[in-house]
Amino acid sequence: MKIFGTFGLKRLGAIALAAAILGAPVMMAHPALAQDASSASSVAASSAPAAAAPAAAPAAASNDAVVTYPKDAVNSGDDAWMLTSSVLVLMMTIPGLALFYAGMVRKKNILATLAQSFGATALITVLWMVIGYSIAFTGHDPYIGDFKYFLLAPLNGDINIANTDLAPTIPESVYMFFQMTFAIITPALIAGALADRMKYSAFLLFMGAWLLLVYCPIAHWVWSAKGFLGTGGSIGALDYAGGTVVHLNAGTAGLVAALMLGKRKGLGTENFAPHNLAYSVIGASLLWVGWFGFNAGSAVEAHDGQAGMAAAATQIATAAAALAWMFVEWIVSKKPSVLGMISGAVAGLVAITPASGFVNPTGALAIGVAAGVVCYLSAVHLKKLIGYDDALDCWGVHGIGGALGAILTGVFASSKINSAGKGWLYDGNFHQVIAQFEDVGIVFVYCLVMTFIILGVLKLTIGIRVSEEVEQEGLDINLHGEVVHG
Amino acid sequence: MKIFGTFGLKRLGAIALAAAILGAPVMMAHPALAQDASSASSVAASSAPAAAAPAAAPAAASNDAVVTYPKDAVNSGDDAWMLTSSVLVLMMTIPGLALFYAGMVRKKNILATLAQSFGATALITVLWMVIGYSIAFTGHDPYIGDFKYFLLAPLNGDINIANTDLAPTIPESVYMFFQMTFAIITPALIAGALADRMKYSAFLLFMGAWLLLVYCPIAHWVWSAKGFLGTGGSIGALDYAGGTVVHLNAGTAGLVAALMLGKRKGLGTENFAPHNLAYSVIGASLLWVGWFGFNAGSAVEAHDGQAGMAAAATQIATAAAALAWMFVEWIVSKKPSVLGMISGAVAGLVAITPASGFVNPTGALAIGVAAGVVCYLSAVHLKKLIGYDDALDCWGVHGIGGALGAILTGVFASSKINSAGKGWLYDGNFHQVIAQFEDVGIVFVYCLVMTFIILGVLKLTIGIRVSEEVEQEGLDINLHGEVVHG
Amino acid sequence: MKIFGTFGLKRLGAIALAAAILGAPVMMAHPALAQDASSASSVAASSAPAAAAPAAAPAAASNDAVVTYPKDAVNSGDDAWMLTSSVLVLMMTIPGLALFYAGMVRKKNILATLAQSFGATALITVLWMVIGYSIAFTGHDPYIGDFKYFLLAPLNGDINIANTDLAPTIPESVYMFFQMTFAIITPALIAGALADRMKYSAFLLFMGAWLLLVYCPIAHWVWSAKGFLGTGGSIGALDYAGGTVVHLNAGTAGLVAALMLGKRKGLGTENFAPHNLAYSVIGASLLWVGWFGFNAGSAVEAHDGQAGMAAAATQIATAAAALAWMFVEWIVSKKPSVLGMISGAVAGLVAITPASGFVNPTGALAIGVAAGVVCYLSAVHLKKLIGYDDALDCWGVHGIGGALGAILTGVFASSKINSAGKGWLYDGNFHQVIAQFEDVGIVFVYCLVMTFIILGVLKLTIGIRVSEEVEQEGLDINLHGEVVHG
Amino acid sequence: MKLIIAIVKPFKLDDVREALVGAGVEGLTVSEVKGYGRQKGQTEIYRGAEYQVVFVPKVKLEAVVDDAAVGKAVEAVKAAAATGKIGDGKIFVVNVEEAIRIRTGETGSAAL
Amino acid sequence: MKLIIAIVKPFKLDDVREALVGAGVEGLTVSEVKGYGRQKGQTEIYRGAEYQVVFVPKVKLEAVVDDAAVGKAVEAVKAAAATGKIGDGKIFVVNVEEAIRIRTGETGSAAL
Amino acid sequence: MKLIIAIVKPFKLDDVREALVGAGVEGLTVSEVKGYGRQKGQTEIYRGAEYQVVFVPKVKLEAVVDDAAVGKAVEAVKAAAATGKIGDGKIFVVNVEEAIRIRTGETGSAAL
Ligand SMILES: Nc1ncnc2c1ncn2[C@@H]1O[C@H](COP(=O)(O)OP(=O)(O)O)[C@@H](O)[C@H]1O
Ligand SMILES: Nc1ncnc2c1ncn2[C@@H]1O[C@H](COP(=O)(O)OP(=O)(O)O)[C@@H](O)[C@H]1O
Ligand SMILES: Nc1ncnc2c1ncn2[C@@H]1O[C@H](COP(=O)(O)OP(=O)(O)O)[C@@H](O)[C@H]1O
Repeated sequence: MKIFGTFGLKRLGAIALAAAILGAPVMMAHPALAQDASSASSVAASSAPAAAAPAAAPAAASNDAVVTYPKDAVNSGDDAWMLTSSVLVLMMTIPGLALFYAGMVRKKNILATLAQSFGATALITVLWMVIGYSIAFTGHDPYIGDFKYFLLAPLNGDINIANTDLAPTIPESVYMFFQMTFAIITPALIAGALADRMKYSAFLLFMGAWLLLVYCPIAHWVWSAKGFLGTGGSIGALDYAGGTVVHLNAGTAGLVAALMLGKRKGLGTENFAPHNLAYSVIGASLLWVGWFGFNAGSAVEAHDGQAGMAAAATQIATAAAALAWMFVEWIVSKKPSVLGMISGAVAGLVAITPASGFVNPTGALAIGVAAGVVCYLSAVHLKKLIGYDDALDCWGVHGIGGALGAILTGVFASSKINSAGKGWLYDGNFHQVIAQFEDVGIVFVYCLVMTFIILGVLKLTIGIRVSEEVEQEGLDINLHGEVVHG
Repeated sequence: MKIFGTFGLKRLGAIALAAAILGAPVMMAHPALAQDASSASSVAASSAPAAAAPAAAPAAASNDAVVTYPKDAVNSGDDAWMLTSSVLVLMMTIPGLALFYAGMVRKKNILATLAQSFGATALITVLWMVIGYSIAFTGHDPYIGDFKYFLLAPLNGDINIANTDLAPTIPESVYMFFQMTFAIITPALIAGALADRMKYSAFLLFMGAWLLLVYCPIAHWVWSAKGFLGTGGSIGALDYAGGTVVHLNAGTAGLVAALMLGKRKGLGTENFAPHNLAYSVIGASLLWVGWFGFNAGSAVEAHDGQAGMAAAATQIATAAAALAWMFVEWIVSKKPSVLGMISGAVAGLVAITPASGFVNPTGALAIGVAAGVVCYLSAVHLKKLIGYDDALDCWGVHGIGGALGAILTGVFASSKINSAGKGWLYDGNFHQVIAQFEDVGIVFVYCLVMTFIILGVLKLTIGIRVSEEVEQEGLDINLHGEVVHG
Repeated sequence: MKIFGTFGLKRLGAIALAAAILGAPVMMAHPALAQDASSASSVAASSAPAAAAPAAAPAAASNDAVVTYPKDAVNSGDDAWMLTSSVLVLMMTIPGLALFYAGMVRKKNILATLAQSFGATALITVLWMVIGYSIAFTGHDPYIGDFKYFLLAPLNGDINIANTDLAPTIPESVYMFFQMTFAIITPALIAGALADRMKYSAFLLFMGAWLLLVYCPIAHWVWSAKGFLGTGGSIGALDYAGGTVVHLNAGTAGLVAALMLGKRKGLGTENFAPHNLAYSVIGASLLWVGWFGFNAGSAVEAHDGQAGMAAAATQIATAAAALAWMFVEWIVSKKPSVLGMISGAVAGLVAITPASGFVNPTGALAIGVAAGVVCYLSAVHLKKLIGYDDALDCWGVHGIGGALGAILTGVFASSKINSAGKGWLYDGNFHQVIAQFEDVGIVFVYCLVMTFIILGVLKLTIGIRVSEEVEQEGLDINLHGEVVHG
Repeated sequence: MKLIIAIVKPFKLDDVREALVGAGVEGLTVSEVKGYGRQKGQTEIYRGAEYQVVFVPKVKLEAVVDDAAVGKAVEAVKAAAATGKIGDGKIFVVNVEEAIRIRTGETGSAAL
Repeated sequence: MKLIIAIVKPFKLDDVREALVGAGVEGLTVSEVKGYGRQKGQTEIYRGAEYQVVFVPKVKLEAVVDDAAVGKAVEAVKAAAATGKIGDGKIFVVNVEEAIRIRTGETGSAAL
Repeated sequence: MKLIIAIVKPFKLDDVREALVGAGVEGLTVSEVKGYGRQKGQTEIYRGAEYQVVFVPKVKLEAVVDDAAVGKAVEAVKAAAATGKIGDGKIFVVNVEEAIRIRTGETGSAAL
């Protein structure tokens, strides 16, 4: 079997890592266990019949008051929207992201690029169900979730329970699924940095390890009820839909991966022009369309104006960024490229992600323009200057755009839009900007170190890069035994 | 006009068949008429003003109790989800299935393959509106629906009536539309077996006849209020979203069609490699995305945890099957092909379809793994062994996968997930497994016989296969006068 | 910078026009101001706490009674459906329309065609946010909206306000977004008429000017609370989802643009066969799928049978039109082309648009058949006869289809489906047919004149057509610096 | 040495290749081409406009063979490519002055 | 017999074909090729990286004609393909020793 | 004048072009072709069916050069295209009787 190299020693290393992937949560169990008493009781509370629960449908909540819903009180409209949002976010990865990336590579690597998004989707789904959701979104420990949801066990007994901390008005199955789609796209984004040269076996192991060792902890820190980085924790950073958790995180991992893999053979001398940008336009469009599940879905309900305002902010920032990138490029390079327009749109989507539930339309416009200009500079000029080979600009767009958006969230957040978010400009709360910087810094450093370790282990054991010949001939035929004839 | 052959006799046969398609319901009217008294009264009841109907919005239903809604009490969240679901299932056929299949054929047949999905969508929509819905989803006869909904007449008078038996909280227009999208994709799936060689005129007649003579009766048997195969009938089989009604049914028809059409010219000697698997990846991704309308939509509501749990089960099984197929192929053939991954995903979607509303996450995982392995063996090895030319594996994936899923539903159904489904493993109800086998057997045999008759009549009259020259030159230019230049 | 021509004079003209685009609303301010008193008070009313507002969730409304919702009473199901609808309509433009058109051009113009849809989406989003929504959908003046919503200012203060006139049960952010997606696709449709030969700078300026000077006023006339053409105004025309506002409007503009640009070089002598109809099939399929957001979304709620019936009518008419075009072509040209099927589907979607909320299933079927036949004749035969070069049949399908649908709405509207629409056939109200003709005439003439003026100014200043060499070599490499290699 | 150029119907490619190999030819090079001749192309129709496709898809095989092998090779192509229908294609023979195998530097017949 | 090889601009293909037919040529074969010469290719830009496309799309026509017809055919191509701008292309003439029509077995001029 | 036909591995295209230009060749024409020879193609697998891809992707360069320049040009191609592995390709030399530059009407060496 070719999957795990050929030497006993290397195989050993790989098996160790595979074990680590599945074992990671076990290792994390110790600190988590300390929290068990409290979190267990909260789960118990949520599954106990809510005595005084009103039988009527929930009244529309004002966006200030925290409404407690009884366990069976699924709000059908909230449920409908969150199911739809989950499906939209899944569509962002397959086929959205898959096509966005596949259109930019050379013909011989199209299928391998599609296989990365598709394979990651399958693998992460299973890992998420086994343990990912449990360590990311349950419990009240500030650093890591607990183990109660191993194999999603609590859902076996009652389909109507809710994650009362985070999503009280929808079934927990839906919230778990919604968050799963985030967990899928985040590692999948990294593929943009390692295009055209990574072994598929190493890629899958990397995806799995990174999910459990990097994504899950960070998601817990920022989004769980008492996570230390988020609004329920000591730092109090705002990240509506994942500017740091998703985009800065994936971007940073991409940067590390690009550096550790090295440049693609022929870069600078051969023609690396995208084979079929039509695919990339389809992909970018589906990313845009699906992103409403991402941002407006992060309201986790549809019974007040939160989701709608997040949707409006998303649309405005995205369009502004697409125009900004296009016009800057038009002026600098004399032509508005299609790749520029769609990259600008993605940059806008990325930057508005952390801000979407906190800013008003004008704030969204400003963030969009900033994202278009800054990401253009980073993806086109900074990369050239420094010289790493972030093939499809995972760092340049997601890393830079995510950090930019996170910081600007501190600037533009308005408590009139969301009482949980008081920003600098409208509410005079400069402290929020500092919290955002802390969030960015911590996520960046943690991700950098951990990604380096994971890829380092893989490099020393099974190797992460294909042979020169395989790279030359193309990944499609060599890794997957297929080619695109069209 | 070339549509209907050239000989008077053949033309006659074709006209007879066309007449049969539209006449079929009329012929069925006799037994149905016997049921008119009772079904008429039930319709009357559903349109009569429900006297004691509470004016308030419906309370969230526990998943055990059967709640009766007054006729006007559309639950807006349920309605939103079912509209969305219908749209998602439509997207599965166009462009999902169309691309999935079109990517696997040779360049000269791409448009003809797309035309099959698109044309079937249009044709079946009209037939469904004329009579299909009426004979499938109305009335209380165990064997066939009645005629009250010819041209959907009852909807002309009141847009707020509901199908109180099957979908009490949404308008009947939505339920009719939702079921229409199922009726569209089922025959369209058969196209996978007859790729590259069927006449388009024969294809359309086949689609129409099969819809009315095979799909509608079986849908009635399994899903209508008192259908003899389903939970309201004597056999009591479980089929949440169509493991037998949709997939085994289409797969069996595909097997018959593949055998009656014969092998493609050049099979085994010429290169039949898929022209553009990128299209197939887009198609498979949209199938995956749209399938949440299929399975979670089959809850026909969003006011409790049913839809959410079906969605979670679907996602888990699909991912598990994709991984299973991928790893088995990786071990056997040394390379994980992209076609394998996406085929595995589709196999998982198929197999979880009948089970999705009855199993817990672990059950879904088990069904997914089984589907990936079994469908790999059937599509890749069984086919080789036996030697029929099921071009794109309609039988190997949908037939086998549908039957497998139906049977495993009996094994893994848990009454804690759905009180209507007590299975073997969790509830000790072995009887359910037997019921599932009966369901599979009856659907298989009925479909086999009827499909053979329909295609037999077509073969003897207008012919079902294109000439050798047309097959050689390609269907696109010959049947549709167009080619893909790209 | 190449964007704005090379002569000072021309540049001046362009700047003047750009100024006009942004200044247009200012010029319109005068008449609007007269209405300020009344409209201001209405806005005030809508944001004032509705004293007697019941706290409970809204009861399902019968489709006759007009229900007044309190400002905070977002109906979560309505909200979910309208968010979904907005996303679906966005998907119609990108990637739907983009692909539909891109598949029909020659290889050298694929990216430029995609860039038109994508760039228009970005540009119009920003203009709509700045002022478009304000002048189209606010205020009670019959001719033009007011300025209160400049930069969407009212949304800065409260995310839960609603447009009480037009969408009382959802947040105004959602309604603004939903209407934005209509404002995006309408100008984008025009691109079909000017394919293969328009300068990109001129295209963008045209899009912006046309949005503000043509689309916004007409949308206000037909759809705002007291617009003179619509049901709240003196003419009283019915246009459920935009037969005149969207399709006749875009079609007419396309006709003018085709005439003013002149024919493509080589038409009639060179092979203009579509490069890749597979793209067009994907595009048409996504248009079909997304159109449920368009038509069923135009119910602006999901708490009764309106949206569902509109969805059913849409599906039936579309399928009927696809079949009608296919069979007519099959008889006339001996082959059923794939381009014919998908064009028929689009024709059906267009024609049912104004009628979708007013007709019963049988009415929808009739409108579909009419659309398929009439648009086939206009796109294929009328165009040949008259000889304008409406490259991708913007006028032939959208113009003719929109007008046809608008008129047939007057014929088939049934008050049993929607009490607001009494038509000729079912309600004996011939007056409605006349109102429809008036609507068609006024929209046609206004659009014709204004489009002529806008394009005239552009032609005299920066020019609207690329050089012959650029046209010959392809727009992709010349305008955008990229090509499709695939 | 001679260069044999054969223009044949695409679906005959494998047959012709096998026939040439059978006739002792050890290497050849193939291009996809479009042919114009007595055989007429098909008609594409797009929204009423008919496009006569004047060119027909063909494949061109090029094989350089030893002078002595020319007769046998030509016969092999003829036999394998013929269907008897219009459009079967042509064979042209052109003189080749030198042949070199890049890998080894061999020249002449040894290079083939 | 001579093989006339003409490398011309793609959009001139139809003109050149018609001119050749007008000059009595009854068959020809066309390939899509990329040319390198005085005419420079265009520049593609992707995220700041410029790719000088050194090759320019061209079409290659190959027609075997009777010795007597060569002059007329060459003139026809020259006239039809010329735009006067750099990159118009070349015509090469190569000797052909034998021609065979596969369908009939005819050889020499009769095979053309 | 001679027509140099070189069939080489696709990724060597740019090297070979540069080498030829270095050897004084001012123009050339390239086609994508499929080669059959000692080098075996790879295997594609689709749902269990294996397709031996008998043809290997190659590029064909054609350059017409002055008689005097033939040696240098052939050497240039040989040096640039060689990897030492099977499948490096071939060079064939064919006599050309006439060359014409369409733009100017120049003939012979002046046309190259
Ligand atoms: N004089 C010619 N020079 C080059 N190629 C030719 C010539 N004549 C025919 N061909 C090629 O041979 C193919 C077949 O020729 P055609 O005249 O159609 O039929 P047949 O081979 O039966 O005579 C053409 O499509 C063309 O590619
Ligand atoms: N020596 C040559 N051998 C083969 N092909 C050539 C040669 N010189 C030019 N060509 C072909 O002719 C085309 C046109 O040549 P170029 O030098 O660009 O312009 P012009 O034809 O005006 O001299 C080139 O793109 C190339 O395909
Ligand atoms: N006799 C020949 N005639 C034409 N082309 C040939 C001939 N022999 C080889 N070729 C071409 O040269 C390529 C390389 O040849 P091959 O035998 O694989 O390896 P090598 O060049 O190392 O001898 C082939 O793929 C084919 O395109």
